[in-house]
Amino acid sequence: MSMQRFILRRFVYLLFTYWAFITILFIMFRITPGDPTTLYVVEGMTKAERLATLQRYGLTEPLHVQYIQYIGDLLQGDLGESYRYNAMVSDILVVKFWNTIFLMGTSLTIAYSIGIMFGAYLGWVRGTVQEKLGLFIGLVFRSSPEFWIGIVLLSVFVFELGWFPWGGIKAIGAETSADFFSRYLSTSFLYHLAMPALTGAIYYMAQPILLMRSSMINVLNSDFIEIKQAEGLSSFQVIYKHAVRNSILPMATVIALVAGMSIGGSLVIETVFSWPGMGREMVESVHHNDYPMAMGAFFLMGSVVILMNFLADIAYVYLDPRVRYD
Amino acid sequence: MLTIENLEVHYTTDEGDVRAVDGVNLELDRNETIGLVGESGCGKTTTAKAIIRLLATNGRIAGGSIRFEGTELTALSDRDLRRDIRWNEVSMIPQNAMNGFDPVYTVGQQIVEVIRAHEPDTTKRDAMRRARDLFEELGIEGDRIDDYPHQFSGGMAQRAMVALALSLGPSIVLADEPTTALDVVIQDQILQVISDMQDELDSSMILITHDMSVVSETCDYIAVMYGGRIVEYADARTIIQNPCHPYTLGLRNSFPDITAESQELISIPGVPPNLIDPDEGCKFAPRCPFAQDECWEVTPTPEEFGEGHIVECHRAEEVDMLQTEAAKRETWVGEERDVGVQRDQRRVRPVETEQDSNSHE
Amino acid sequence: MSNIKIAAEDVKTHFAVDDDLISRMFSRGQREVVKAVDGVSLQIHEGESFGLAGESGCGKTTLGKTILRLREPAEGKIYFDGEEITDKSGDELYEFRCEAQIIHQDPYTSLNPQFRVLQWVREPLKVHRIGSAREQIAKVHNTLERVGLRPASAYADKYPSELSGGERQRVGIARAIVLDPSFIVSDEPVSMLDVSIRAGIIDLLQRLQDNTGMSALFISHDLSLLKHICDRIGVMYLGKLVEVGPADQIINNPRHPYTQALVSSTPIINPDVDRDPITLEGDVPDPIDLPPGCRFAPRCPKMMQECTVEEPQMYDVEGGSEARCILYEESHGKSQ
Amino acid sequence: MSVKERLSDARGRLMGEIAIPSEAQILEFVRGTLQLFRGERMAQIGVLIILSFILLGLFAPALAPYDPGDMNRGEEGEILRLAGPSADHPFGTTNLGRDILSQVIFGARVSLIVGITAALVSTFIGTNVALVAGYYGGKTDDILMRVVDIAYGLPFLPFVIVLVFIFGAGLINIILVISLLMWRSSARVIRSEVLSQKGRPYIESADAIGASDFRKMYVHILPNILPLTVLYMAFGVAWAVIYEASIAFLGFGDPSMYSWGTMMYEAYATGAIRFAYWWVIPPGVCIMLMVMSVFFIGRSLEKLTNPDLRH
Repeated sequence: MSMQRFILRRFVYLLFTYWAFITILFIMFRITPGDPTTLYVVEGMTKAERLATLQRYGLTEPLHVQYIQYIGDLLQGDLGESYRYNAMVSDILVVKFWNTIFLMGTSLTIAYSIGIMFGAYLGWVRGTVQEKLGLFIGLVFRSSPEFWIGIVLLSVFVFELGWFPWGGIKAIGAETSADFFSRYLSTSFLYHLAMPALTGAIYYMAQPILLMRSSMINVLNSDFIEIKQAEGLSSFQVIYKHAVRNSILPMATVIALVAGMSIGGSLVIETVFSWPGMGREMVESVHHNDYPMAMGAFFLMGSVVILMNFLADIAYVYLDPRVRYD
Repeated sequence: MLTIENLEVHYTTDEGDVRAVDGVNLELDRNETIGLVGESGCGKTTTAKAIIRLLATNGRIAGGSIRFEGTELTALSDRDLRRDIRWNEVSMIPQNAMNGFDPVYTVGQQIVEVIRAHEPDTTKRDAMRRARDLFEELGIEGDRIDDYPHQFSGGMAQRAMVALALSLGPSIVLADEPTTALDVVIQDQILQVISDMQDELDSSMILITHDMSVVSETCDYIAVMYGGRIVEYADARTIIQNPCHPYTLGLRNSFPDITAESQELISIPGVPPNLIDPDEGCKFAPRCPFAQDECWEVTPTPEEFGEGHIVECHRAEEVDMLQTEAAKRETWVGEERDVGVQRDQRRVRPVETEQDSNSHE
Repeated sequence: MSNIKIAAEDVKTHFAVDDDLISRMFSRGQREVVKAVDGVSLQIHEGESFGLAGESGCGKTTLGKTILRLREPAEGKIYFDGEEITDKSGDELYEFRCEAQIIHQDPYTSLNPQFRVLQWVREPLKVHRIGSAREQIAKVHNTLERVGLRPASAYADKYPSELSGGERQRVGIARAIVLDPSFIVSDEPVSMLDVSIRAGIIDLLQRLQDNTGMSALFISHDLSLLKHICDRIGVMYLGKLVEVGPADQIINNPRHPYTQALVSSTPIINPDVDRDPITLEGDVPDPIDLPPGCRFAPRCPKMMQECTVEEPQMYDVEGGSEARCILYEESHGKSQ
Repeated sequence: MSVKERLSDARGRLMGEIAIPSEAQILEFVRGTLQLFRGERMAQIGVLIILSFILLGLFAPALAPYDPGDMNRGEEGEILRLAGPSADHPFGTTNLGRDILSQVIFGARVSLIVGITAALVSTFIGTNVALVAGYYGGKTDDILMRVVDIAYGLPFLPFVIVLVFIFGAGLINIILVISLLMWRSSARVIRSEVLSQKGRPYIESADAIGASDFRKMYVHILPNILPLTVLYMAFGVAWAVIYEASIAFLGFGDPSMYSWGTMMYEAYATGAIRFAYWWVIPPGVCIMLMVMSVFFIGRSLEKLTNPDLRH
């Protein structure tokens, strides 16, 4: 089965999954207990006003008409209008989207680079005290939810030592520069990014440590490692040129999968550090019954997750020459 | 060239120390081939791997000496052993060549890697050319050095592995069941290729296998191993035609010979010995139909019978009686001798690598 | 001649290379198919032990499993005791399952690790609901003793992981014969056992066959082993039978060039007898796109021009054998 | 055969096939598991912690010094707002003067209920989906696996929050929502194990004696994937506890129940975490301890997945 055919197959699955995701989204927000108006219309409006608002947002047509209209909007990237901001959802979300991507991107990069190296080390020193200690640390990190890590870091580094700001993306009052890069490369941004990114890094570091360790142990038991040792290669060469290179293969898939899942997790970190990202926006809009914004944020997050899953399937094929998939 | 004197290798397991090799003596001279024959758990692979100290993490050389060209290998530091002996002087051919290569690098890259690891001043281009020549000599097209291991068939992968093993012109090649996983036609070709290259490079070989017919055709000397010791050692013809130890006789009886007109296969009852702190006495006693009290108490010492024919058995002198009796079926398969009798013996499988379930023991 | 126990008529078993939903949609026309068994006709007589030899990948195991209906044949017919069972299912196949059983190659994975020996050997009786619980247990103990696991009570409640390779294989045989079948397929029954234990299992299988009159199909790559156990041997190459005949005829006087190469490459233990092996060039060709004419032609030392024209038939040769090679076409009539 | 006979025959055949484990087998399984823990120090600690939490949860009303809801007053009758740890309030009080120790004790209940039920439900669904998809393969496998892909496509927490928001924050809803989304990971992993078991010769041997699909799935394959299922159930408990706490921390917890997540939400929302460390640390540490203990048990269960260690 050639590579192209496999990627084509995975692409068809992607479209199918994406279509199903959009439909679920549509159904979820449309068919809710009680009357939709109770969800997002400010209380204290008279019956007539409520009907007018319904009409304005086209919620009185039969469901399937709404559905086609909804799909049409999505294809043009129009996520509808937010009630709270009274502006296009997509305009507000674009900035927040990148805030989340930068936050999770940094924490995952830190988590995986340290995690893989530490996991590889644990796999190599199998059966020693260091391994037991490393495993213990890995398990502790894995069993504490993001907000607990966040709060601990907050109380230590912010309240006690005051090294870092409590939250937010920039110093209060500083104006956000228009162009994209200067916003994200300024020192104040990094200064604010430190704590939330560290929280994410600690939370997401546990998995690569444990996975890399078991993957290393598997590889080290295989025949070719014994041959490489018999060849008189230095243990450095055996570990890094052969053992780690083979153990990285399964990690590629996991990295992409977890990157998708971490988008969901950003909610909690952004809430603890009031980081203006998609996640926090979604929680706020749900609290304030602003359903288009909530749906828009949810749609963006879902798209990132599905895309990442697709990349996960493809990544493995490129890295492992023997896999002509299926 | 290589002398091994009462070598002992132990594996530590939670149930106690497995004495996988329990006092082995062996001599190997230049351009000579010795066959280590025996069944699973008899210590043949461990003995060979102990030479280049390639033991599992829980294995260690507990005693005895291994001298190669005068230098004592067990005393060498890891670094020296790795730099001067491994692959330089002693290389290895594994059973399953496909798994012997790293799947994510091409075969050529892996040969170049080992050449440059031992000869840092050889350029990549020269090393690749040497790999290409080796391939041609072994009957593989030169430009297949850029293929990945999984693109090779069973036979071709084994030829590539022979190329890798001979890439530094070693003095000794350890072949661990090199053809067991192959079909008979390809097996024949591979054995032919190995012996041709051996003569050309003037190197000697230790062939590890359970297949008596392969050994009788390729080896000059044969050492039959059981329970971690060499029970009989002689030149190939003597071991096949005039064996003396009951275990060797039993092995001959259970081995189907394609030329024999009508041959009745007779099996050896019982199960392989338990190597965890074994008590004194001959390890084959529980399965040996000629065992006497002496065999159960005193470990037999190897004695020489005729020129270079060493046997480790208390009743070795009664060789004629042993040979005539062993040929009869009832000696081995009497009613009470059936598998059931051995039930009480605590049976723990030794930890040795040759124990993995997919090898054709 | 005693009647025929089981017969295969031009049986073909194919494996689709990729048959999931999407690739079926995308593959225009004919899907890539591996012809594992490509037209095999074979008869096994009552009480006979028939050997099936050939290199790995020649389809001998697939053929063995197809005639037991463990693999679905794409074409051809299978007869058992004269009755066609090719597309039987449900209850009729239920009876056939009592009559025909299989012994697997790998003692380490052919027993369910979570079942104790008693449960494993008893299961066939439970599935076919034969006898009461007490009778079933008694039958199991009796069968364990018959396969040499004496005393049965010492083995009954052991897990497979507590037994040696040889003992496990005996448990597998016990399970196969507990329903007293009349036909057994053993797929490389001893290739994974120590040499000294092998003879014991072979001896057991022969004794079982003698005192129950079962017919048996032995599948193995080891010709010297088949020579000692089988009455007749069939040699397969790339999904087709190339030579069938009495065991000693096939070994001592092979006719088909491939059989000659196989026999001549088998190492001989006796140092006085030397052999000149016929070496075959190249590797076994890819079973998906087969060359026209005789499949062995590309590797055959006696290849002639006519060989690449069309597939040879099975021709009778002296000594009661048949060979699929046109060398024997003129002197002897076509057999089938 | 008349319909009646055929029915009773099918029923008989079915009944005959399900190997209902006798008491001896169950007893032996429990003994085997306990015996396995003998050597595992990590697992023993894990079991100890979990048992203490279960005791806390079961006897919460008796153990808790105060009713978690009422506002405690000091000597002069003023409400003890944000009082630090003291003799009669070992863990101090909240901004509304409620006793934190009692809230922590009651909090154990929520986490245990959510954790265990969600893990049971999600593993049950996951295992059966895996069995059917893995065993039958072909179209069924494709369809089921696409459903799993879709489940994987939904970002977990946002989806849970939206569902909780729509269907309300009751405990049952939270459990349902968590298990509805957690079965996807166990389904995918167990399915690959089912595929590897299905290829083993012992399944073909079951074929050869005419065993039915049902028997091959539930009598042969299931016991061999059971260790993996148990492992995923253990990890399921851990993940469910974390998810419940996260939902509660984001303010969507069940208002009527005292959950550790809600406690931390209140502490955070009121900005009290700046100085009231005693309000935040007990629930956080409890979550960590419970989840860690389950992971410890899970790690030693991993050894259980190797049948050779059974006896």
